[in-house]
Amino acid sequence: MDVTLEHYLVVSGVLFSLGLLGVIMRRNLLVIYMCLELMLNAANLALVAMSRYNGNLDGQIMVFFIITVAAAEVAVGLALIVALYRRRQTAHVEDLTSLKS
Amino acid sequence: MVELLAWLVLFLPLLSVAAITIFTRGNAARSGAISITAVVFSFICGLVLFYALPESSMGMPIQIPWLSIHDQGLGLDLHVDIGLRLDHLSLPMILIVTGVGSLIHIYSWGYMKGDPGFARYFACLSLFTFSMLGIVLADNFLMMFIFWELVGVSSYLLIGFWYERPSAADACKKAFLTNRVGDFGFLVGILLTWATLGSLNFRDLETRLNVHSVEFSAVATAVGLLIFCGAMGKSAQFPLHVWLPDAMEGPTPVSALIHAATMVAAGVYMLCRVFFLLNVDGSQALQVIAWIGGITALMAALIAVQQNDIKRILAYSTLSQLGYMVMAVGCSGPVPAMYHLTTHAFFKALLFLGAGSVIYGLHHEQNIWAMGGVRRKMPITFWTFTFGTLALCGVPPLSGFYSKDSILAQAIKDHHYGLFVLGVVVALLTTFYMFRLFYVVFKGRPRTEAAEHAHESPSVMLWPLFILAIFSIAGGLLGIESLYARHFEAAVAGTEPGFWDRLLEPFNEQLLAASFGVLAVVFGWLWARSLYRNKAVDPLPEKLGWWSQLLRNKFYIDEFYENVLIPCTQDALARVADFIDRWIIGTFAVRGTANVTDVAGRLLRMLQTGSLQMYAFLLVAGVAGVLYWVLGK
Amino acid sequence: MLTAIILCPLIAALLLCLVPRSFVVVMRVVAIVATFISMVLAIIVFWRYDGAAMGLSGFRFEQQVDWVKSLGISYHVGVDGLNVGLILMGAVVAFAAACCGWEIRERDNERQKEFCILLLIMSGGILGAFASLDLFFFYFAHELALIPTFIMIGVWGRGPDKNYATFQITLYLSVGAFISLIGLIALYLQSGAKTFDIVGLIAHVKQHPIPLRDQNFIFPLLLFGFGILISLWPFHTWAPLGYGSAPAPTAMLHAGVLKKFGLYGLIRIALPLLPEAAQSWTNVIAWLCLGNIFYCGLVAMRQKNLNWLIGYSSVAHMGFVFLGIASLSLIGITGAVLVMIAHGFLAALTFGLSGYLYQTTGTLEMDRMGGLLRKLPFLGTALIMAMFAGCGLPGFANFTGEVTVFFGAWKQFPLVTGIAVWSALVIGAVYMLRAIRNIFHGPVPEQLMAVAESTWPLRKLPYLVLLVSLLVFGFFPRLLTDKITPSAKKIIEMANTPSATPVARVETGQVVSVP
Amino acid sequence: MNYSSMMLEVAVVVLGLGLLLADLWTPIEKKRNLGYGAAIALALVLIWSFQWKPVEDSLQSMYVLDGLALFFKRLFLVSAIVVLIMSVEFAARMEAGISEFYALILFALAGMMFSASANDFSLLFVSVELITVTFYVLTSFQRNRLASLEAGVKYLIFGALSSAFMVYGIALVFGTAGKMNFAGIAAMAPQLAGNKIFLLGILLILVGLGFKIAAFPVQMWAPDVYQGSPTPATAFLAVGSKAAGFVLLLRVLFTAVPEVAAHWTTLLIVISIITVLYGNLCALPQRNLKRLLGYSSIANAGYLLMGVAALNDSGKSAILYYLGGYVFTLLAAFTVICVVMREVEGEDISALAGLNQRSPLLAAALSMSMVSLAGLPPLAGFFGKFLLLKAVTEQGPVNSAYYWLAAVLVIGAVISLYYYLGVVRAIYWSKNPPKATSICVSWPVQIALYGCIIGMLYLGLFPNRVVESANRAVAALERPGPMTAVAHASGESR
Repeated sequence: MDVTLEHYLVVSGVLFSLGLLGVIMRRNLLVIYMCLELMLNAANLALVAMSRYNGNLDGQIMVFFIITVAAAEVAVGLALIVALYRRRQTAHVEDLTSLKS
Repeated sequence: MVELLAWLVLFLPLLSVAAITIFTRGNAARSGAISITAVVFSFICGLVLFYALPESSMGMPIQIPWLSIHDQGLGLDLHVDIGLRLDHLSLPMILIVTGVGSLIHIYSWGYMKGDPGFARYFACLSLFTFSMLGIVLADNFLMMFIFWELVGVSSYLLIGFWYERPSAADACKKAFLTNRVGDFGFLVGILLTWATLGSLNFRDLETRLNVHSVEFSAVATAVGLLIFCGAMGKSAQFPLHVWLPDAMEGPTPVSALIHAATMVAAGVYMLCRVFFLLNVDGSQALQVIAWIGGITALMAALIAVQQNDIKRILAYSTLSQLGYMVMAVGCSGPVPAMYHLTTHAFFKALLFLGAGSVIYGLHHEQNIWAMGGVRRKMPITFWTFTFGTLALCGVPPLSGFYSKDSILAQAIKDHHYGLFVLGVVVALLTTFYMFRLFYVVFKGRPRTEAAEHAHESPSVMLWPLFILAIFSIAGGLLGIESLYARHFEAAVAGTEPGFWDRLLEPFNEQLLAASFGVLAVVFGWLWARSLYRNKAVDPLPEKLGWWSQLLRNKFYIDEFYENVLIPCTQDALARVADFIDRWIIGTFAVRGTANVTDVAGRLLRMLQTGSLQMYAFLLVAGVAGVLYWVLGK
Repeated sequence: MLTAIILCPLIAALLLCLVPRSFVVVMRVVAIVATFISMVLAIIVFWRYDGAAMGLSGFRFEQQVDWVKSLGISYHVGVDGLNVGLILMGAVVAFAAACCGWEIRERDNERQKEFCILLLIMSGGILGAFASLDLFFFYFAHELALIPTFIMIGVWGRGPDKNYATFQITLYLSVGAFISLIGLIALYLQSGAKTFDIVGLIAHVKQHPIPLRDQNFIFPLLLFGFGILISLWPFHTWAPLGYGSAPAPTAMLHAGVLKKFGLYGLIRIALPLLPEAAQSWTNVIAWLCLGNIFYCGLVAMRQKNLNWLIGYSSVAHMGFVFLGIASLSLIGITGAVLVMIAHGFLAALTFGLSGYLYQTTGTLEMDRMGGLLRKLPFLGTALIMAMFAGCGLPGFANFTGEVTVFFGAWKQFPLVTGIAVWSALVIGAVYMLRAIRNIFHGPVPEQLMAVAESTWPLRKLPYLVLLVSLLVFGFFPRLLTDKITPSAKKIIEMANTPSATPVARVETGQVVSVP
Repeated sequence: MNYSSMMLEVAVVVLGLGLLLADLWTPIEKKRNLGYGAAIALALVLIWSFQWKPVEDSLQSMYVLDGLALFFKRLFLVSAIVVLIMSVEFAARMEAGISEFYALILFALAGMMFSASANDFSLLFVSVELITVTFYVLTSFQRNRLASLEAGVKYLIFGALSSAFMVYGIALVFGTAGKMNFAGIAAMAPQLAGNKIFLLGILLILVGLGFKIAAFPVQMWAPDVYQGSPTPATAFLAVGSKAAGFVLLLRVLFTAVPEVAAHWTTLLIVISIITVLYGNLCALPQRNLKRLLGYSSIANAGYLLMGVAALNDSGKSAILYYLGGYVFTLLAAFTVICVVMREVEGEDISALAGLNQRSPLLAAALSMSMVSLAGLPPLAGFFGKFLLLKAVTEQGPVNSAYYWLAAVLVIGAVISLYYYLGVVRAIYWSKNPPKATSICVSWPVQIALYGCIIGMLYLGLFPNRVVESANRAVAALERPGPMTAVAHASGESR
């Protein structure tokens, strides 16, 4: 069986949706954050596949950008979540509701 | 020169108002002097005009344009002058206003002595004179309306002169408002006339009426009745008569001047002034006018029979006489109307001033049953009052006889036989209630302390009585009627009638009317004499029963207005409007909108729970919605 | 000249910003002097109006400076017969209001500074709005004057409903202002003239009339936008409430002058630029105006508080102007402008006097007063005169205006005019006389035995100025009408032009049936 | 690519790095003054930016320096200067690392300046991420305050989520168009207009940008984050980040996919209507000042979107002008909040009571900014709203939905009057002002406030030059050879 562009795209779409679902459903900040990374990687997969399909490298350059940015984001994000955990001793989102209405 | 004099006649009183308000408010004597001087000079100017004005310059325009807009779109011209019209109608009227006015000004000097509002009183009196002269001299409708209103307000100020008395305060309000109701009709009538004929000037209207007679005849009845509304208010005709008796709350000289001699005559004067508009083919207005006048005359005379306040009796008598005049106009007789207006001004002013003198002498006692025997205490007042009474009753050869007779004759001439009978009945009633007054007040013996110690008034008050008495006696023999006739009936040929001719004219001309008039007087007098001679209480209520009650309460018309008509119409509307405004617009619409907005805000804010996942969910839902909307189709 | 009239109060306001707040007297004097200079200049403009050179566009004392070129906005002022009287009226009322600012002094000495500054800004804005010949500045200046109104009512207002009144008047008037702004912008856009200049717009529209569809869209925007500002029924509830709560000078300036902005806008802008729409709306306006004249008159009859009564009566008076506008006749429009000017003086006078009365007696509830004419002779006389002016007594300018409106409107709307006459003569008299009866006539109640008038002659000055103005224009209406009529004629000619020429129709691509 | 045209950004980045270096040698107590140094340096950069002219030849490159870019760069520089001054004022409330705070502001600034020039989806992504990631740190900088941490986390999750949407959108667009460059996509767009994958990609990108400007449906985070973040960060978020979002939105919609934008009229109109109403209605009962401004920022995003929805040049130039006024207005407001709330914990409006006695300058600045936000003359906000209203009404004859848009603008403005004037009321006529201790305002803050006030007044009273330059800047967006028009316009200046 040939692996065509569609397959890649479906996989990436599924990954994206899974990530999105995770963001909405999961209660733990870290898991939510991992789901977000999953969404980014879904995009990466799509980009790489498209890049190959289109025959130009722009997409792959973009992937490098994304990976770099994601790394930075993870660094900052994790630090933030850790700081929050230190203060609250919890990483559950439902505890984060002091700012409202 | 003529123009200057005419302007002086009009504006001297206004100058005195200005002078008093600006400079001499605090100084009673000076204010009074200014006012009296102004009106006397005005009288003198009027006299000069009356005698010196050549026939050729009668009715020439003396005008200052006041407002002038030419509207091509409407094809109408709104042109209003402050213009004076000097003719045989206005000149005698000026003399009445300023002449009687002068006397009353002088009388007031004595009557109002010591009142804290002396300066204000004279300012208002001058304002009134100015406004009244304005009506008389006006050469167009709008100017007449302007002064009409000013007369209303000066009357308001004078009736409410003792404004701290609730009754006076209410009376002046009532007077003004009732007048305003009439003015409403008047103004609408003016608008209608203007829109139909395209002018406001009386002379122009007269000429245009000949050209546009067809257009006008379509609206003639409406115009006539609307304009008559104005007269109805000012001349206190039924059903707008209710203010006049209440207006007696003002000082008595005011009652004499305004509510007897001049202002209330303004309505009649106005009807005569615009008689050409009423007397057109196809107009039913005159019929209505005649009957309203007749009804007023009868009703007022009936009410007067059972009144006990000296001024109120005179007030109802005024109403009744005004009814006469209006009836005369309605019987196409402006000349008799004006004639009666003139003589009535003399004897009614005389009667009021006499009554004022009595009131003054009895320390402001007005109930006739608390008087009695005043004749001996106040002889001069008594004699002048007597002549006034005789004149009013129409005893030949006093002035009242001639004028009243000319009205009765006119009714016959115009084939208003019903009105003629009515007029005779009224004449009988007039004699009856006047002699009732006469016997109760002057004859018999004093019934109270005040009457016991009554004293004659000072001479400044008596001189006006003398002069007015002379005119009341001789008014019928001065040729007043032919004077007015010159205005209405173009060029009366023939020579001036001699003295004897005049004396006997009524019997020569319309024997029926004259003899019925005289008979009415005789029977009225006998009736009154038999009932009231030397009586201490009124015998009539027993005889009449509930009729007396009805008459005493003026047919309950005031009560009907106050408790039924006004609350059910305008006040009810006001209540509804207020309700709508307060609750439907103010609360429901305005506050409601505000509250809905506020609640929407509070509801929306509930979305902001602070929960991250809630937000994320809403985000995804929103995005999904947008995607579906844009791409799903 | 006009610029000087407008800038005088504004510069004074700037100056006052620099004065330390303890110099209370300086503030007052600066405010009074600045408005006085404005007034004198306005009188000079009014006096020299006929002699002044007329610009190409038919305006005098014209001045124009570009502001935002790309949008065609410029600072353009000038007077013709329509606004010369209004500017005079505005300047006189501003002066009177500044004089009445004393009222505030006794209540709140601390914030005298802010009050004076706001009052001056308001005066400048008002005069600017009436002098302006540029749509944008016209609106801008009006808004500039409106904001101080809100603040003044909010800070120095009185009565229990103060807060609600502030917010209602603010929101209500802002809605009106914004709606009319949309209308003005739409006018600018649809005319295709690429200019906000009124003169330019008119010249352009004469050649290329605005398509009927757009007219029918813009006119209601202007009518109701301005209508809210003028308290057109049923958008009037803010007026009595706001005026009932406003401090006297604010109520004087707003009810007297600022409110006329919308009317002026209708006459100056809506009628000539949107003639066909105006013609088709006249019936609606005529019937709506009864809402003001008749309905609000009736409501006024039921009021117990003097300020509310005056507020409703001032709403009612606006109806006469609407009636004049609805008539689309020269006489009617002239009358409308006359009423605007007259009512400006009158509203200022009555609100000024009621403020004075409130200050003296501490109440405006009419049930609790009585017989005050004896105690307060000047105030009483002035207020009674004002009330008579309010119910259309000849001799005061209001009568002339109202009667002219009646003459103008009678032919088109006899029934409406008839009801209006009834309201003016009878209903107006009922509530005005009732007020006089309750306040000044009858016996004096116990608690008011001690009241007395200020003997300081300056206290009387503002009222005298206003009374004299009313009387002068009442006695000599031609001072105004001779100026108004030629200018109104131009407006009427444009408003009554038969539908646009077919050429223009083709250009705009609109197919319209001629009404 | 011509790197010399990037010198402004380079200067800002170098400045940031230099600041971090300088921090090493600065004694702790003086560290906060580094902010002044940075502000002065930025002021120099700002002055320098006026020497720059729009560059022509960069249309195909990922980085353009047209009039629009310059306009926004200056806007960002101005706001960064004021934010820096604000941060110095705020320094005492941070635990440590104030220099890093400054440096992060500078880096965020660099990101915004890049975004102003982005002409390519990769640069768009990178600059947006530069802004977002630095803001993660900025919003949560007060690590001792739970609110700040919570704001940081919320911003983090939402930022990452919207980044993911955006990236995925970019992937789809790239996949269908085969290009990253805006001009390139514009060339392809006509045949892609019906391609749903492409449209989906564009929509997802717009979602990502919508997050930056806090527009419906990605507006929920704004009030929470505004409330919790340190005030200077909030200010920068409200001004800089939003403006960056708008410049990118303008470029994507009008340079990359103008045809698509023209099809989405109704979508844009509906979104701006909902955004305006949501922001204004939610703000009505709000008592927390910063949260109020958060809602107000949503509402303002809605107004600005109206300019986008108008799809005409006057709409775009209205956006530019409005943002110009908005920058001064909001900076003034946040500076005042920053100074006033120094003493009070919590930002309740009642804390403003009697402010006019404590500091007339602060009171005047805050009320003027509220008045300007409410859109009343003579301040900048009025003319901005006027231009927007004009732009929207202009389209009325084309599509009557625009009249509804105009109506909503009016309704929103009226509703907003209520709460903005509520703030003014609290300042001037509170029932019982608590204490009358005067507030000491340092002179740099005074300068900043006067600057903002002058800015508001200048824009309100003499809008001519800004309107002209906005018109010229907008002219660069759509034309095939946009640079020529700008190059001819001599003397590009603010």
